[in-house]
Amino acid sequence: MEYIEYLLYLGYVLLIIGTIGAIVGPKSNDRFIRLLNTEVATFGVCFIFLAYDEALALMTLIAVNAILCLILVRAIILNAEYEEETDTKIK
Amino acid sequence: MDIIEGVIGFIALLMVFRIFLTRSRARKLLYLCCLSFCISALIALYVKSPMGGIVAIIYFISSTLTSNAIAYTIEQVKDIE
Amino acid sequence: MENPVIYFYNPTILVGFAIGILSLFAIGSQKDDLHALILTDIVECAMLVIIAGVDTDLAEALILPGLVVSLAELLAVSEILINRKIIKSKKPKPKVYKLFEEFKLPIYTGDLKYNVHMEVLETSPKFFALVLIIYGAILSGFTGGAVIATGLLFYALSLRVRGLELSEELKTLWEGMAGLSGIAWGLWIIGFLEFFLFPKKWLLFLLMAGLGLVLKVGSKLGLIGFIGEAK
Amino acid sequence: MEILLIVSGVCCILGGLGVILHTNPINKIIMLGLLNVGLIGMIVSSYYLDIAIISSICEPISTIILLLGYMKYLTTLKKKKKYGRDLPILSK
Repeated sequence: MEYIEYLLYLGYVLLIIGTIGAIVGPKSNDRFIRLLNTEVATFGVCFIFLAYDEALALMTLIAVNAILCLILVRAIILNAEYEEETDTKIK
Repeated sequence: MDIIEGVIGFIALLMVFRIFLTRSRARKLLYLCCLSFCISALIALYVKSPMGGIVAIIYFISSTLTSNAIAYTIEQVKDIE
Repeated sequence: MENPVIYFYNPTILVGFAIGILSLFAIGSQKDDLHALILTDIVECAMLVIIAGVDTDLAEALILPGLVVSLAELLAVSEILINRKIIKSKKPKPKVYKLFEEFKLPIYTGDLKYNVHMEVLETSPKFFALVLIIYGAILSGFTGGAVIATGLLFYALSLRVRGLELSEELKTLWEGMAGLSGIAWGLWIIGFLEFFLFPKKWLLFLLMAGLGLVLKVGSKLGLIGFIGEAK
Repeated sequence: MEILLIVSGVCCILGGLGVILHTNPINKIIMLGLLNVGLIGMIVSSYYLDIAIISSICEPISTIILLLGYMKYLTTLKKKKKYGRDLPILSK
């Protein structure tokens, strides 16, 4: 198998595994676990950029991904901290 | 030269399967450490120029930091779970 | 004759469409807001894959601003969701907001077992921030801006996690960068315009546009919360 | 085929499966580290050395952010559960 085809099929496999895992993965009702599952799809995008020779886009994607983690984790923590009051109000 | 790469590659493959199969969290961390040492050696052997040495050094340092952070969390969280 | 679907479309574009349609269905059947926000991340992946499947130089030029714009969009939507949650709850809204206050280690309340800080956060952040800022200044444009922002945010996060105050110099530096943003925007537009008017001096104007983009993107990440830590 | 290619390919596939199949978040983060090892190996084997430097510096940053977030999330949930069990008794 050629080197480029190897990279491309690896990227397809990771993208499809990540998407299916994020939608109907085991215990994906928890928000943190769903966030971790979506990371796999991002790695698939990295491989496809590598196969199409887009070096600058790959570098930007890796740097942006760390900041994206920060934003989503912050949203999850704050949401968990303020959530309980609304639940008791509904009951 | 080829023998060295072969031996290191065999150890790396063994470590990958053991990470996937063991249940204990501490052992997984240990094998991950060993795997990153192997990969760092393979990088330095694969790229035959001084730049390859620099990449191997940076990768070695940052992989040590990752495993340090994971070890701290495992010990702190053990009680709560 | 092969299959006409594969004849017209690249397999990359087919995979991108499949992922996009699946995740849009999942968003449609989701009731919680934050789950929908996390699943939006996958739609963004599908968009990037479809653009990359075109495989020209134009594709790379389209991906770079797409990444930064999607980052800003997720930031804005998450801020709106958090604020709505705070207004709904009975807890009083905190008067003074500190940057990254919610990441402080919970050893002060006695929840954790040992009374020790994470050791990596004491030694490494200065080294990382220095390397990332110098490297990002060498690569200019969108890429350098994202790399610089990663280093600055990690340094601020590590200070706040250990319970220290952000030093006045760092705050002043950051505020100055945010103030320079308008000038940088002007620099970029002038550089881009003169690039077509006077093609002889292309190197000078190219450097001007690159410098403007570095400052612009690097300071845009100050949007997380109130950067000035309002009194 | 080169040895680095084979090792990093196996790392990627097993890491991707492992992230989905494990249910404890710390195990998931360790598996994410395994996936990242594979990515760096692939980047080096196609000779993009500058991207390899950026990638290996940004990896511990995202791992540290995820670990801190998990610790805070766990303690918040535990506090909420303790508080939530008291409430129905009071309402009775």
